[in-house]
Amino acid sequence: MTVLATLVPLQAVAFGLVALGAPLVVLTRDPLRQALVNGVYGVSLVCLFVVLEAPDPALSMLVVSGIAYPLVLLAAIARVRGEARRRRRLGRARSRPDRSGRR
Amino acid sequence: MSWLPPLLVALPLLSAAAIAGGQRVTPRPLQDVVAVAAAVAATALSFLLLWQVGAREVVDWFGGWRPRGGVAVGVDFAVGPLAAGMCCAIGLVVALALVYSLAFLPGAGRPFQALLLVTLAAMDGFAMSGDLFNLFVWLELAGTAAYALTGFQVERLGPVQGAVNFAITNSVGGYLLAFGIALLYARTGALNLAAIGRVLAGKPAGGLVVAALTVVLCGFLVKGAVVPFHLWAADAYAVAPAPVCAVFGGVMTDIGLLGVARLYWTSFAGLVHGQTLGEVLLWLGIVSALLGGAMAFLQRHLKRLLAYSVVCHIGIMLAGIGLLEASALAGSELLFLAHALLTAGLFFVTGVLQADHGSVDELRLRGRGGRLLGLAWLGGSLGLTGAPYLGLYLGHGLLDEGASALGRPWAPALLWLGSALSGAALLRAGARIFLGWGAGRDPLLADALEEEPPGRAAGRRLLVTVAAVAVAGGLAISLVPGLGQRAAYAAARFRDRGAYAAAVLRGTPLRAPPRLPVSIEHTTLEGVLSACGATLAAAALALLALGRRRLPQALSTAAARTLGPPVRVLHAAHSGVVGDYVTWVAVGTAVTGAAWSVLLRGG
Amino acid sequence: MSYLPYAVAAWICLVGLAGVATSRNLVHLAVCLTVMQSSTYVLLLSVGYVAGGRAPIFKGAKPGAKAVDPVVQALTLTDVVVSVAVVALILALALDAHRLAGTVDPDGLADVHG
Amino acid sequence: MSRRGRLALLGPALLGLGALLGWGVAGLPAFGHYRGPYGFVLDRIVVPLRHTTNVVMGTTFDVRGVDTMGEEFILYAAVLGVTLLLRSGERGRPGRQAGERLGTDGLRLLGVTMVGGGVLVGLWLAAFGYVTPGGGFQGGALVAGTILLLYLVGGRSAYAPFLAEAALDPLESLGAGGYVVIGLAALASGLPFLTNLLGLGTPGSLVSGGSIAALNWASALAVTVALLTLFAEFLETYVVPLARADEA
Repeated sequence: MTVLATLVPLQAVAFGLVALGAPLVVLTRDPLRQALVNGVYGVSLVCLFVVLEAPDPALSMLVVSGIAYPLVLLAAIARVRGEARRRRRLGRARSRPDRSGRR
Repeated sequence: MSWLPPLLVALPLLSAAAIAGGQRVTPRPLQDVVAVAAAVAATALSFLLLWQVGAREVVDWFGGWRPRGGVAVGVDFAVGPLAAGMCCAIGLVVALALVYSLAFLPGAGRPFQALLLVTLAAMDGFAMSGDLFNLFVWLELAGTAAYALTGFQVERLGPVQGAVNFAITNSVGGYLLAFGIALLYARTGALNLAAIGRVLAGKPAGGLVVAALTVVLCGFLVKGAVVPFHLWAADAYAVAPAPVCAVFGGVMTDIGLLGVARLYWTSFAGLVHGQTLGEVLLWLGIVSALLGGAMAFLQRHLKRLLAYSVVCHIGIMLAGIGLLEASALAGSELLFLAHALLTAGLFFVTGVLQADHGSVDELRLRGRGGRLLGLAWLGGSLGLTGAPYLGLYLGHGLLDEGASALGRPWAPALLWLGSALSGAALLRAGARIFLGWGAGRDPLLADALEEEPPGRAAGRRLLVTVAAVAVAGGLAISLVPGLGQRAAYAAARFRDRGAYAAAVLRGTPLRAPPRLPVSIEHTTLEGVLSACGATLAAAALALLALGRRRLPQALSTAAARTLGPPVRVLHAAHSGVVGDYVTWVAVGTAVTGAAWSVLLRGG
Repeated sequence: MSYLPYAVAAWICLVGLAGVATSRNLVHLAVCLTVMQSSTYVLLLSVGYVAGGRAPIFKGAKPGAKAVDPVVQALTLTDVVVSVAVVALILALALDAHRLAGTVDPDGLADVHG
Repeated sequence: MSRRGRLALLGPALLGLGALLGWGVAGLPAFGHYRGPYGFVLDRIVVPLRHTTNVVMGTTFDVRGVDTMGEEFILYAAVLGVTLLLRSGERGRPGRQAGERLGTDGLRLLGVTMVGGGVLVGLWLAAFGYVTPGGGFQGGALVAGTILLLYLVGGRSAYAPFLAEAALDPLESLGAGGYVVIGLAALASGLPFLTNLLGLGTPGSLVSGGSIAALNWASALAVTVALLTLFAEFLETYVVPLARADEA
């Protein structure tokens, strides 16, 4: 049995996209941009699941990467930035020892 | 069918849902009663189950999905005496922790109690499950609850990274496990442990099986805090509240070991050269025991000290499993029971110290402990060292017998050394805190930590009572008449792969069990001598650490010069940085995988 | 070449692991964990695939029709939910750490060790 | 360990691990050649025995129903945990303030329409889960996500009713606890835990699968409320204070 008989081109493309997407997500070091790239990676996983005849996991992945991840990630990122801003302001007002500065 | 195994899981889960769901409508005392009652009931049911499994393997298929045509379709709980015994200890420790937290964490709120009950259910489910993916589900459930329990009090100033490191390292371990499950499923077409074992039996281990069992077992070892996968442990225990530490150190870390033992004896033991798996486990255990003991000796933060003592004893138990011998496995089982209660008790004592003085720092607490508390600490320390006829003694004794039967008397000697090291750390801390011995400074020990404000002393009597009960229970394990023989029988059942598979897949009843005597297990003279030796060594080391100043100047400088560099290396390796921990997980997995790929192929 | 799907799964696992080990930001690290976990979905669904098989949904089909493995899909569903739970918890812990230490860099959080 | 030291250790470790995994997957059956038997047995027996045409859901909620019970509680524990973590950190912060609204009326209208549609699609996904693709988790997550849209289009005041903790906590417990209760009902009638008790119905219709429908709805409820609580915790405790900090 040859390769292409078992791995149809559509599946090969989907696998290729996922294989490329993973390092892209990891290498995007800025969290906000990474959240977006991760969304795209999620969509590529959804496509892969569809061509693997797995509609239930595909739907599941769709709601997770389309709703759940972005919401918690964006809220967390917004919070981190807001806190950092407030800390900078406070830091100027009264110089508090910052425990992060040790290393 | 028995209604007990599913109830052990369903009851705490349902109580957790009721407590968290009704937190706005039901009065506080009622909630407390429900939480404690659920844990006590789960414990009582575990003892009932222990009695029920005396003569048979209790196999329960969820939804009534029994095997069809030899294929295990559903998910099963298959319980023997070893698993039931573990459930008893798990229930007992969680119940004690819940009672303790009534006074210790009065403001923690209902989510705390609900999460502890969820942890209880997850650990019981893990101990009983006979399905590989189901094991993963319970492990993740226990983990999810545990991450939150570790982190929720971090605002009281502590090493903030502890909870984060714990969650991340354990998640990585869990995903390795999941990857391995997929590989094993592809190889065997089954998720039931007995069915997997049947497919693999008598076959040589190819690359697929080697890779699969490596990532699966390493996943469990991460949860079990075995060197080099142990780095998260001290960080997590340092931030978690004392009753949570008692549950983690007493029982939750150990279920990782149960996973290793369960997988080996149901699924991998039949592989050609399968017994070489034990070789690596034995050495991982020995290294954990020695490194854990040494690290414990270098701590001044009591919770971190106890965390490394847990790593040390986990190593000893793993070595008992890795010897792949009936008596040694029985030894590990008894070690687990005694260690669970003693470690929980010592964490409870630490909690009282923290409530009284707002500190868990050995040096800062010097000379400040009370007498009853000191007695509990002394008992716990001696029990964990394995002093004759106390605590871990009987477990050590059985393990020694197993090792000598295999012609490996050097293994227990190394394990005793680890035990003595961590015992010395405990005795030194006890002498400094409760007797005021030694100096108030010690450059050998790790950094100081920030202090917390002293807590409230209300309900202190309850806290001390719970601590004393746990320590007393743990000390008594070596003296319970008939326990040694029953542990040996349980171990023999646990190792009988054929009987387990027949009971699970075909419902074949077991052979009638032998009549077991009710007497205190006889131990050899060698056992008594080793225990005395370890206890004396621990005491001597503790005294040496406390009275270093009195030694001749030349001697102590020489000692400092030789010990200094390795101590610095040890401190530096436990860096507190999660990236390092994950790196060590990768290194450990790659190295054990390499070892197994040589050994399992008969190399 | 018919091992390409499995190789992709192993590759994603390693990439995710490398990301976790080298991350400088806990939010970024949480996403790397989900990438690592996605390797298990890819592996599970790949090993359960049957060439020419249909999805294991038999509405309007004969029950004997050739279909892919439903077990791996059920396992994947559970796995996906686990990942949401873990990400939410790690982000919450990361925010707590940030509130206390003022940084989300795991290398900068370590104020106690040894 | 320095970062360079870590990388020096990580590189070889990943190479070794990659070699191990590569060696492992090379031993797998070729892609597309799943050999069974577990999956094939289920493909054959679930429809006749349970009348659920979606075998995956039949597996999730019946054959391996206990895994899903664990899964519900993983989500439940995560929500409890996030609540515990984030609320303990927020003690002593000033109270919440009324929210701000988004964009134009047209945008809001579009949003409200989408909310209605989303909730309907979500309920449909959940309802037909054991007949066609979908199920409690997917449907519940979609419903939760679209209710959240109200936060964006209607401001906090429109979303607030869905955030009342007094309502959310019992509902979520009802979902997760309901799953256990359905399992216990079987135990109480002398059958194994989680045995399918109700009538099996006609294959391919909503009236099929017996207890699966009940478990499916319990899980949909648990997931919807869990995700709503999760989002609420993250948004309430984090986004709102941020907006205030920006104004200052």
